[in-house]
Amino acid sequence: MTQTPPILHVDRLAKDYGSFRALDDITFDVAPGEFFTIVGPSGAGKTTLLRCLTGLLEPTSGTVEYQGQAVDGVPREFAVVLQDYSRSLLPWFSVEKNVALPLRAHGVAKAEVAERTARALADVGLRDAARKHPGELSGGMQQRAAIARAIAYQPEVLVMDEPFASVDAQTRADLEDLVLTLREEFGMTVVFVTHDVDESVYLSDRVAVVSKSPSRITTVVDIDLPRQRDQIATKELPRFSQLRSEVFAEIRNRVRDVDGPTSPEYVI
Amino acid sequence: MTQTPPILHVDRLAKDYGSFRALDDITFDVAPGEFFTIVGPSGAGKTTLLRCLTGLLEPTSGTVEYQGQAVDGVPREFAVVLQDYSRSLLPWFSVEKNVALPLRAHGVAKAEVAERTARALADVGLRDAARKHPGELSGGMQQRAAIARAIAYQPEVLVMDEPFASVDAQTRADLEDLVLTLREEFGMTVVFVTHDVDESVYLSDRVAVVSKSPSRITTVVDIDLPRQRDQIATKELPRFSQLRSEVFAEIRNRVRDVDGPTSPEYVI
Amino acid sequence: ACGGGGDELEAGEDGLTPLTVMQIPTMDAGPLHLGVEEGFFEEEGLDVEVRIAEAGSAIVPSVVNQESPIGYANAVSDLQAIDQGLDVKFVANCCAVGADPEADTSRIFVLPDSPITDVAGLAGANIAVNSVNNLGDLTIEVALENNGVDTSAIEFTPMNYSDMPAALERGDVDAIWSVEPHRAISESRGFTPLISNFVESFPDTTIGYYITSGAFAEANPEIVAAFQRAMDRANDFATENPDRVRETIVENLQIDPELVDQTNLHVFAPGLDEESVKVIAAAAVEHGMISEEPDYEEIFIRPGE
Amino acid sequence: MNRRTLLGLLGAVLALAVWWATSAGSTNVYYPPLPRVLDNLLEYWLGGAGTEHLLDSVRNLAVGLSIAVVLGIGLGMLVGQVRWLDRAVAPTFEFVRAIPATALIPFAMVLFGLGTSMKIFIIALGCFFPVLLNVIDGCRQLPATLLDTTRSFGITGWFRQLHVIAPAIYPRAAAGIRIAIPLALILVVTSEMTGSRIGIGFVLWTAQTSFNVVAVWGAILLLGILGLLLNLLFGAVERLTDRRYHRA
Amino acid sequence: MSALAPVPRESRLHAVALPAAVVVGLLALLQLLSVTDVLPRSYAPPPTEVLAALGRLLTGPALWTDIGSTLVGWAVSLGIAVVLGTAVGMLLGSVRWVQWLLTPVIEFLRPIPSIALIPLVVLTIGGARDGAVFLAAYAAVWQMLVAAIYATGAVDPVARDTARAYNLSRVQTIRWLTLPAMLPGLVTGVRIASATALIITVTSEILLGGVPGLGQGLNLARSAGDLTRMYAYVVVIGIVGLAINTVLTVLARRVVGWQGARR
Ligand SMILES: Nc1ncnc2c1ncn2[C@@H]1O[C@H](COP(=O)(O)OP(=O)(O)OP(=O)(O)O)[C@@H](O)[C@H]1O
Ligand SMILES: Nc1ncnc2c1ncn2[C@@H]1O[C@H](COP(=O)(O)OP(=O)(O)OP(=O)(O)O)[C@@H](O)[C@H]1O
Ligand SMILES: [Mg+2]
Ligand SMILES: [Mg+2]
Repeated sequence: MTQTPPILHVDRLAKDYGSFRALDDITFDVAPGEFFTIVGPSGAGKTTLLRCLTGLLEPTSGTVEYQGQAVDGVPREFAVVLQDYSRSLLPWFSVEKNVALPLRAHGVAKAEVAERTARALADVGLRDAARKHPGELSGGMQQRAAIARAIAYQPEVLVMDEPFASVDAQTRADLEDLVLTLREEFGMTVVFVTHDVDESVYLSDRVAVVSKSPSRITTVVDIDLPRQRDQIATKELPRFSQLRSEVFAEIRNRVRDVDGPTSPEYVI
Repeated sequence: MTQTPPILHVDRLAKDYGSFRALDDITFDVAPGEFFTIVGPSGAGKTTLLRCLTGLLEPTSGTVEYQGQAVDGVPREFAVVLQDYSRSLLPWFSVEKNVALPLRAHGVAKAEVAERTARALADVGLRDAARKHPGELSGGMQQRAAIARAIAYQPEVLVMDEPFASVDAQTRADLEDLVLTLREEFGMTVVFVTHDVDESVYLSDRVAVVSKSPSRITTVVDIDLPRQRDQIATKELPRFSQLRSEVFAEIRNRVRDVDGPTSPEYVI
Repeated sequence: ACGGGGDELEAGEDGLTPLTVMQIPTMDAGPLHLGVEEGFFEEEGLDVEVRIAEAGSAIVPSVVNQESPIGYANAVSDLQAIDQGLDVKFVANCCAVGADPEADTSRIFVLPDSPITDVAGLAGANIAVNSVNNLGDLTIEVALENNGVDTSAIEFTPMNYSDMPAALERGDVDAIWSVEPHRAISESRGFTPLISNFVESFPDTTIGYYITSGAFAEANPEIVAAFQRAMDRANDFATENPDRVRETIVENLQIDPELVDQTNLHVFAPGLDEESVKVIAAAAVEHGMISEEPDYEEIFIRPGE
Repeated sequence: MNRRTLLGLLGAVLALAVWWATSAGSTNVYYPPLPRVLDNLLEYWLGGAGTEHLLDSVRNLAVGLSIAVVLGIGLGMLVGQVRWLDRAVAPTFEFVRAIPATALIPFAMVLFGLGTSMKIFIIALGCFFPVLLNVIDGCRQLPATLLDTTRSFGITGWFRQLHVIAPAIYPRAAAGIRIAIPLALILVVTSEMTGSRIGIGFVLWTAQTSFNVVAVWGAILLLGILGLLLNLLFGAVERLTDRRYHRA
Repeated sequence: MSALAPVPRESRLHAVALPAAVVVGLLALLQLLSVTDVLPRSYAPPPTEVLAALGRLLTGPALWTDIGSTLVGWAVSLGIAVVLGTAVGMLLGSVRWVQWLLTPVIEFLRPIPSIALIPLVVLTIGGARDGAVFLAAYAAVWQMLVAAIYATGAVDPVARDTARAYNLSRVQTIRWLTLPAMLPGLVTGVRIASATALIITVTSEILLGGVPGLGQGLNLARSAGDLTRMYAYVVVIGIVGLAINTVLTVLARRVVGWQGARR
């Protein structure tokens, strides 16, 4: 797909929880600067995949390489937004401190920490909530705080697990564009999980569809839309609708394929 | 709006967190059997409103009445799906037990508990995960477990706070229809919070739009679509698009109104 | 400092050698306090600090490790320590028993309405003592045997002296062993005295001694000698001034003055009474409290040697 | 045998080896060679006159500890959830808690007389507080979302106590019991310090006052072993209840 | 939403009057039992007499030096126990093989009564304050240790993942994540260990030689056969414990304020 060596290389990854196989034989590459999205039904194994990818979880078999090096422990250049955002914030620190924490941990100068923290908080619309504690935030605000922490970190690789699930449509659109802008600015690679097919097409360079567990990548859809995206213009492109339907069909297909039409997951 | 006396009556409700005013002068009624949805920007006060409505939180001023009685403590006929679903499941019980718990607490006969639990779990597509513990579920599965618990309870009033935030599009559609079906079957009243405008229009009889905090109800949109909804047919109706735009415009309006065009919340 | 070598004590700036002496909080301590107050120790070049410990079991190790180079323990405790191989030597007399039962500092009491009305009744009784396998049961058994009572069925229950009257009144024990000032307290409660077990077991015998560790004595012979000389003066002074003994006890042990007035005092004799040690050791062997009599050549720091 | 047991055994063997080696040639009367202590343990406590003392102590311990655990969990759940009650009794509890058992014994003797009930009282009282405090704090720190959930489904009364509160405080109660177990042994010994002619404590104190150091070490060894056994026992119980609560 | 559970507002009256009423009630009961001789009056002196003796003590200087010296002993031994117990507890709680290796040894040492160690301690450490501090720290450290081990289990796994995701160093993880999460458990541990440290400090003052403090005062009263004064000392000890706990509670509320209201 890309000529340059991949920044991430996932090779025949499998993960068992006890006797339960969550991931089965996952192989893909991510190119530097790419926006790579994973979609799939609930409980498929997307979170598991991200956790293996980032070194948070040890795979049962297979390997993950970051810039040619086997991943073992989260590489320093990664920032991760976990799905369970509300528990990923430390309740005893203010929002501001939560965002500043990774920067302080890595010895970034005080002034720069303050500046990057303030900017990230403003970016996600939490400027006024900087002094609040996580327990005093709404669900969506907590989620945005977790996002602010990741973008303030200015990672090489940004890994996000359903990061916009709890925010309203307008904020979501704004945050989508924010991530795209930051990617341009810092040349970040983004690995993203979402349930929103529109979102996946709008944001990505490629969308991987995973099947129900034991999860495999069934298709990777190339999003051949112009790189410069716009919430209105891009979504009005006929190609957008085509790709959207393609991904959607793929998800439905995989579900039907694997479980047949009477899968309890989808018959109510 | 409705001739019958309201099942829920909210009168000049206000809520302060310390010196911070989250809700300001909220007044509305919900008719028996109605599907009432609240939408609004992240951090507006929707969760706060639901918590006051259900008696989980004491309002600073104003009253909530359920069937003419002041609400003080959650009425027994309510079931609530909290936004922070992952922490609302008891980690020491299996999914099954979590779902069965409220029923057992109210002395429902064993056989019936088993039957209702099994049905609710099947309804949300968790039949195979019944024996798992919450920590072994994916985010979306946890959310569905919390939903299953509420529907197995067969409440008079079902209160749900962004209940489908973490599930994929297909599951979401299925769960939407599930809630509509159950409402018909049991004559439930539903109070619902969502960020998805399409969802709010598709599901509701009325949609209330709340402004940023201090939160007020700015408009209540009557959804005059035929009562029988269908994921494809209903959404293809021109009236659906109209209503959708109306709600969306209302949300945008309120945001602009209150904060002006340079609100940090929406300028990136 | 586990008793291997002796640390030499150095005099302080005032020319006095600081010396810690451990005592238990009983009336036995009178002469020692008087010696400090009257300056007998100072005149011998010693700056004595008296420290209070609950029992001999804490004092002996502190003597052995020379934290408190000199300490008090009753003869039975001293002999038991020596019997177990601890490096303990007798230094000076503390207190002795006289020959007049009425003046004894120790007594066995029963309730006035007790079925036990005489010494013979104590056979098979349950008697409270402050600790078992020690001076109390030894003197009681010897005293009773001297009175022709079979002691084999007697049971001894250990408890604090201050808890004994309550235990007696509640009937938890049949008799209690009280030493001053608890003897006076028991008397004032109207309990019936049966026997003065010190006088009737070991009359005219020294029962309490100051001890030191052999290692300390070897390293500091002058200090031990100085202590002996001062202690002799203190014992003499105490014998001549019983009122001063009572005063110093009231002050240092915070005992009610009226109560102290009703107490009997020990006999305070100067010197180091070796014969008494032998008498008690023989009885202790007989009653199974030590395995054998010690080597008497080894256990005394004889004054003037 | 799993790794855990193996490592534990290794640790125990290492510790014993160190004890053995350092005491082997010891001429210090207060630190007798381990074989002599082991002899005392085997001959006196396990096979000889000490067994009677051992059994008496163990019985008191079992009764006292059980009372403490039951009362501690029960009252702790009550006080932890009823705020005014906590307000009312907390100072009194804190007052009593600070008083050493040695200083309480005279009062306990007046209340109960000499003998078993006094000893059990001392043991139960001392062990009661760690359990109580842990349970109270556990109740305080229940996650808010969890409480909201139970409230929103109207889960109340016994059911709530049994199925929600109890499992939630369970780890804290277990921590309290773990603290109480060795405390119980200590209090057994303390309670036999005075007014008793039977029990491990009685033997220990008598040995101590007559400088029978080998017997003192023998009693210490015995107490340590009892502590280990009780701990293993509780570990098994914990795993069992854990399975009940967290797996069932 | 992880909002804090609402703290019911309480009047000051509630906070003071209620416990006071309980105390007064208990005292009245004791007085009644003692005066009617249900509890033998001469061995369980009525509260009024004990309070009178307490009054006499309060006016003298001796009691205050005793309190001061006991508090010093308590503070030093608690400090040692808390630091040591927390450090080792965290190590054991986070490195499983160390825990497995040491558990039997620790469980063996824990039930050994520190008072049974007195002769050994006197011999090796000395009988004065050093020995008392050692004994009290010995007794308290185990409680801190157990509390710390259990508290390490209180760290939310998602938060732990976050720390790993951002590559926080071990020290940073401990400072920012582990310790704060452990705090509620540690605070309980401190409160339990504090009482133990006080109890053993007083007990050592009774049993060891030459350690001035409330224990020695109590012991002198007991040896003098003055039960009323002895109970006055018991009351002082209880009040000191209560005061310490109140201070700790206020501190704890500060430290774990984010947890919501606590005792
Ligand atoms: N710790 C665990 N122990 C056992 N099973 C687990 C564990 N975590 C996840 N699973 C199982 O693995 C499967 C995949 O879970 P995962 O969280 O990766 O799904 P997901 O694709 O992220 O779903 P969602 O979109 O709902 O978040 C699920 O069936 C889940 O039950
Ligand atoms: N416990 C609390 N203490 C202080 N402030 C709070 C507390 N809970 C919520 N708030 C504030 O109240 C406002 C409304 O919060 P609420 O959770 O009701 O919003 P929401 O509409 O549910 O948002 P979202 O869609 O993001 O969940 C927010 O600004 C939040 O910071
Ligand atoms: Mg997931
Ligand atoms: Mg909300």
